[in-house]
Amino acid sequence: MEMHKAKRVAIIIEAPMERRLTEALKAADVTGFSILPVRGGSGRSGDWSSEGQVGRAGGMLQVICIIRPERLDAMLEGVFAVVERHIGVVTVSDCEVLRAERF
Amino acid sequence: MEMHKAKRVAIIIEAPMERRLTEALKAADVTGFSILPVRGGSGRSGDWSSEGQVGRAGGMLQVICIIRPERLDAMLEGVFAVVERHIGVVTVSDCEVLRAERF
Amino acid sequence: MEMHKAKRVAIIIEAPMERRLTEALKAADVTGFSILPVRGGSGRSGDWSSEGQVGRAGGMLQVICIIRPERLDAMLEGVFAVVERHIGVVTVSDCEVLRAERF
Amino acid sequence: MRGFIRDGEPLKERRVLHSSMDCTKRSVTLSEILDLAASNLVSPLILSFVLGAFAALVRSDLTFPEAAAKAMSIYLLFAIGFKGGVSVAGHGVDGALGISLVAGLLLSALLPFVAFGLLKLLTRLDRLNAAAVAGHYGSISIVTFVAGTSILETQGIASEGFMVAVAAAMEAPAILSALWLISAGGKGRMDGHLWREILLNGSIVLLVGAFAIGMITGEEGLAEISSFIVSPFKGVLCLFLLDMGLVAGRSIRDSRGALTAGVFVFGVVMPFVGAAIGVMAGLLIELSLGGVFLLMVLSASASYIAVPAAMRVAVPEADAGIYLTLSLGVTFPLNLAIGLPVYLAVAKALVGG
Amino acid sequence: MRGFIRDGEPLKERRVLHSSMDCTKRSVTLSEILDLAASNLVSPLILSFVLGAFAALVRSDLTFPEAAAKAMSIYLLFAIGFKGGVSVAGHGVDGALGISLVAGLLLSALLPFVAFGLLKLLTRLDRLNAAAVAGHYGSISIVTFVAGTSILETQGIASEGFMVAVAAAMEAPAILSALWLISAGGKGRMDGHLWREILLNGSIVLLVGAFAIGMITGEEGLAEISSFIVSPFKGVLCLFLLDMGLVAGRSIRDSRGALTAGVFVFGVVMPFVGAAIGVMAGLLIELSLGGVFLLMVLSASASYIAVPAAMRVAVPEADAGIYLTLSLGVTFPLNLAIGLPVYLAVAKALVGG
Amino acid sequence: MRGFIRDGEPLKERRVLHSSMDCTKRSVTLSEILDLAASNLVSPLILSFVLGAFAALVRSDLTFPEAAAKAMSIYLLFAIGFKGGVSVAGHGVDGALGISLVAGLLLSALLPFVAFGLLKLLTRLDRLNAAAVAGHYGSISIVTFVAGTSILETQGIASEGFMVAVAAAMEAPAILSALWLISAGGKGRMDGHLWREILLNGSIVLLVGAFAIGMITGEEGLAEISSFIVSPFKGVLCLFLLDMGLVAGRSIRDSRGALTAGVFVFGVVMPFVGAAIGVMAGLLIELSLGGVFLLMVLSASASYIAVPAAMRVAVPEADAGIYLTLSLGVTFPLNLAIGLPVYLAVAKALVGG
Ligand SMILES: Nc1ncnc2c1ncn2[C@@H]1O[C@H](COP(=O)(O)O)[C@@H](O)[C@H]1O
Ligand SMILES: Nc1ncnc2c1ncn2[C@@H]1O[C@H](COP(=O)(O)O)[C@@H](O)[C@H]1O
Ligand SMILES: Nc1ncnc2c1ncn2[C@@H]1O[C@H](COP(=O)(O)O)[C@@H](O)[C@H]1O
Ligand code: NA
Ligand code: NA
Ligand code: NA
Repeated sequence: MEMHKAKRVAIIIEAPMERRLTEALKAADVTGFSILPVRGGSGRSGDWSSEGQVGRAGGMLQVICIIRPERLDAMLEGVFAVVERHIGVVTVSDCEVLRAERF
Repeated sequence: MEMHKAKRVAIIIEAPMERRLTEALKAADVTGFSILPVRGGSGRSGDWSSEGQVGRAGGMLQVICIIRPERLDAMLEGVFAVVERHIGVVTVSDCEVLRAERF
Repeated sequence: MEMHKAKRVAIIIEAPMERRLTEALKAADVTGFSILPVRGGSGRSGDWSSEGQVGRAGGMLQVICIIRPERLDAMLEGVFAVVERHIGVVTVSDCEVLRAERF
Repeated sequence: MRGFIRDGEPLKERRVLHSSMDCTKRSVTLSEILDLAASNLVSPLILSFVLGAFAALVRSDLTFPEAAAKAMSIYLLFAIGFKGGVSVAGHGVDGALGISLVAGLLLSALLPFVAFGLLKLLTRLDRLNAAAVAGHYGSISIVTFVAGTSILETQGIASEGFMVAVAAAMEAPAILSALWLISAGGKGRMDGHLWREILLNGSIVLLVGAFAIGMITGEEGLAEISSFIVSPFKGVLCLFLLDMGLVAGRSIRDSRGALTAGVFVFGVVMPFVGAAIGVMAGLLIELSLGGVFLLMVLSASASYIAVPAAMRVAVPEADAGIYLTLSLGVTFPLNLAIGLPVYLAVAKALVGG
Repeated sequence: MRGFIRDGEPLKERRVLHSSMDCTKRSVTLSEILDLAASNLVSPLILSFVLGAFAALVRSDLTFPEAAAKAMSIYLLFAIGFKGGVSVAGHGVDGALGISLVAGLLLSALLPFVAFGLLKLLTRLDRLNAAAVAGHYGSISIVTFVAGTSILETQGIASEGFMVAVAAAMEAPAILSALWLISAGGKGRMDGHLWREILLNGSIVLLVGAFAIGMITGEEGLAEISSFIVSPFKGVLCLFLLDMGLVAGRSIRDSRGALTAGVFVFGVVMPFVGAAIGVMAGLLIELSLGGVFLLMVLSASASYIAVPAAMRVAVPEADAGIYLTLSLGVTFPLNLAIGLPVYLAVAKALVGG
Repeated sequence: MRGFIRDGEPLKERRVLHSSMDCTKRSVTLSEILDLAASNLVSPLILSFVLGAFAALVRSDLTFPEAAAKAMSIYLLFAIGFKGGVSVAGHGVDGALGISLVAGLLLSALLPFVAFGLLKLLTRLDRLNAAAVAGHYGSISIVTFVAGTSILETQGIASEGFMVAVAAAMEAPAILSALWLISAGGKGRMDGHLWREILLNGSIVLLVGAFAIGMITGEEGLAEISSFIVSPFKGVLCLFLLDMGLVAGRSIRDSRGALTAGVFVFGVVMPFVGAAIGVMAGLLIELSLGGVFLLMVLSASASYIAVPAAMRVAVPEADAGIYLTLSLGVTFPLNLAIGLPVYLAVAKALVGG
């Protein structure tokens, strides 16, 4: 199975920022991403849980983005502009990807 | 804490393909996997969101599989047969795992 | 974009153990973690799915924790005490993190 | 649907079939249709759909949780199936059920060929995409069907309770036709898995199962749970249509590219073609006015749950943007707002209800 | 349940206790039981369960969203607790409540020992697994209880409203007995955490809380919300049982290995043993016919929510496949379909209702 | 709300305005308020909230799925909006609607300044946090509003149906005021995005949309779906308040640090200040007794959905722990339990209902 080097960027961000982040990703020419629900968590700003919540203010979600290594920097700049003042975590790790022609 | 080298395979795939994929994994003697919901995303085939959806056609999910490095190839072949013609992303990354005797 | 080395710990654990795990994490001075829903899976103890379930006994969830490398061991010890007798998977992988000052 | 009607007047005698389908008994005036359409347009049902579509188009963050949408859909399928079964229990099963099921199966299997021809005429879709779209139009949209029964109920028109079973029967055959249309142009697409998935898909099982429960437990069973499945039914349908509006609006909004003029025209024309074939079938098998109308509705409507899922599995190369947008964003609202009153007017004219 | 009965006839006078439990008043004929069982079997409730189980066994993709299942469960607990409280408010709390709670606590604590003995007799389960299973059978299944009240309601039989509180009281003690059975064979399993989790688990808090609200607000409170918690109740229960059927069917389907013949036999026999002990307790504390029946139901039923969760935490080595499949896949449907009518017939015979 | 009242007595004639607001007509005795408060406290609604809060504080694992909470919220918004629209359809739209909307917009825009002043007086919050909190108190809590209409309904007091539209109008302006208060101390916080998000947020669109549907379809539309949106309404509200209790209790439990004494006192005092300003506005624009009361309720209540979301986006540096706990954990229960009866008593005294 031929694999290709890629970067996996995982962004945990407040739910109200979702649209801003996805637009920033698109503006940075990111070709694809997936959004995963997050059910709760804990951090310096305390504990939270999505259970029973009506509003989105208290919630967070995780955006996963597999990207070619050479495009990482452009992407991170776009992301950073959005998360800069906000709580949340941005991580990057190495991975290999099947069918890199699709990226 | 003693850790053991392992591979973490993450497959984002269309929801209607779920059963085919899990059966392929079992056929490839994969001992364990977990399925995570995906709430939305964007790719070459456009944007999607699971919100308000009744059918599963539009949705995707993520299958996570921690596997011994030596079994990776067999697994990827099984997976590839399923995802080949379908949209989705397959990534592999290195990780270490506690209690490798359980794999 | 300046990045800092970190560890990404992912723990898949039974839902009824959630509170015990999060308290162990806090006791180990872990500053932050996120909890993701898991929708189903398969392992040595069989298949499971959260669909239609009322109780939490059958379900699992995934706790993600980004942590400074030097604090990993302390954390894993706390985690191990909780998961020791229980089913579940604990993996650790390398990653880089933006804004490490927040950890 | 029979079960809806409080005073329980018996079904009109099976009409003598007018094979010439002359409209002498009663001519449909345009103004009648417009009246019906207008009153239809201001019902809470349609307006809820419009509200949802509006919210999606202006990019409001209004959304239904996926779980709530699925729960409503389960409720509607269970209720409509159950009520159909009760209605059949009350009237007994005669040969009409069998004939109607066969008619439904045939319609579902044959309509994709009509649709495919029309697509070749109107659009430049390749064989694969045209066949995938065509499959959707042979199958049915259960919410459109429910909205149709709701109109019948409002107007106090009876219909055969077993039409629910016909609806279930029409879900799957179209998929086979679509796959046949595709593989006639290449490799086979069908495996055992897919067969089972299609025939045992959730909505068929629930609809047929609830129908059976309704038939077994009859009016007595209905009395036990009618304050759950009858009284709040229309209100739940409103919220469900609100959600459908959101999803349809989103699909229109996000896939501008996918919908060429030709494809759009197909989405507008095909429902009427389907309804026309449906009305002929309904008259041929001598359904009541309500039954003819519902068969038109089923023929006119396009699937947006079962068929898309099957197509993703069997024909992943086909563009989901096309068939989902067409079925959910064009044909569904068209049927809801304009199709239903038109079909009813036509059915009235031809059946003489 | 009292609150259900429209005409509000007063509870039958406390019967003189027949400690010999002779059946002279009225003998239970087998045909009566069969009749009751047959009419029970064709109720929408049972048939919904059957539909769900069928769908799971044929691997249909019909599923309820987890959120919908949980929401229905919250609704049922709230409604049943509230109605119980209202019923108690109407009749006043006398010593019977206290005695019944004590009886419930004792039954829950002692039944695991009976179950454990029976398991040792019938199966080859090790101490750990046998104790874990036994814990489930001391505790209760609230849906079985709800189905029981629903049968009483249909038959117009009154029961003590506080039986809901007895149900809540019976949830937890069995867990302690199970842990005691285990640690008698080794290390202690109980920590402060677990205590709190067991006593404050969601269903106990909701059931007891709603019971208290019902008691405080009484008939007046019920009048305000009865079109939510009374009228649609049975319909929601249908859908919930449909979901239970899906989950039970899946558990049966996926864990063929876990269920040996002996274990299966235990799952069939134990409910009747529990019911027998329950009926004795009910007669001893002089409950009404309905009350005796419900105490039988509680004793016969097995937990599938609270106890499994506690066991996962305290006894992770025990095989969840065994106790979940047994409780949900064997005992629950058995009680629903056959147990309930049998228990009612027996209760009628012994109480002379 | 008008639509609630079965016998349909016409709205009291517009009262002559007593600008001196003397209470000669009828004096509010403390005992009356206490009576009302006491009877309010034992309603199923309040007790459900208390149960939820209790469960959260004792760390029970009772929780509502997020999807269920959102579904109930959609139901309540749709129902309350629809009924308001129907009520307006019945009475015609006169100038009063326009004036009331303007009053609502002004109240929402100005109350944050009052709140800000009070915060500076009572607390040591910095400008940013004080402004963020202030924004919440200009906006509204729709559940508090719904609980208010529910009290009116119980007491058979009419109110203007368009108060629902006023509620919608009051959601957003407060956000602008809060942002102005912040940027007056620094950089601008508003972008085009945020504008759209605020004005088109889900609850405004749903409330206004349902209101419009109710207005268009009128009593006829209501009749079609009243067994869904009217009969079970209060019961759903009970469960929703149970969930609110859980969330509020959790927020109190988890953020002990965030709530200083001064901040807490603000959360207790501000609702009454808001209500006082609201009652003046209501009298000034000559609303009916019910209308004045509801305007007080809107002014007194604090947002916990729309404003927090906007603040997270625009003022991420502000501490969500403060404003969420204050709004949801302090002011909401205070209004529910004590505020509503007090406001009604005051409104009665001043309006002379
Ligand atoms: N180290 C971490 N690992 C994983 N998730 C985190 C981490 N830190 C913060 N989070 C998530 O981000 C949220 C906000 O973090 P904070 O800004 O520290 O309060 C938390 O509630 C978690 O859901
Ligand atoms: N690079 C990527 N990173 C993460 N998820 C992706 C990526 N590309 C595609 N996806 C996911 O896969 C779906 C289908 O992708 P595509 O085939 O490109 O339309 C998207 O909607 C995303 O949910
Ligand atoms: N290798 C694995 N990769 C991912 N998830 C796993 C793996 N093994 C187990 N799991 C998850 O943990 C659950 C319990 O595993 P087990 O103890 O093997 O039955 C499974 O149902 C999966 O959800
Ligand atoms: Na069709
Ligand atoms: Na029991
Ligand atoms: Na306010």
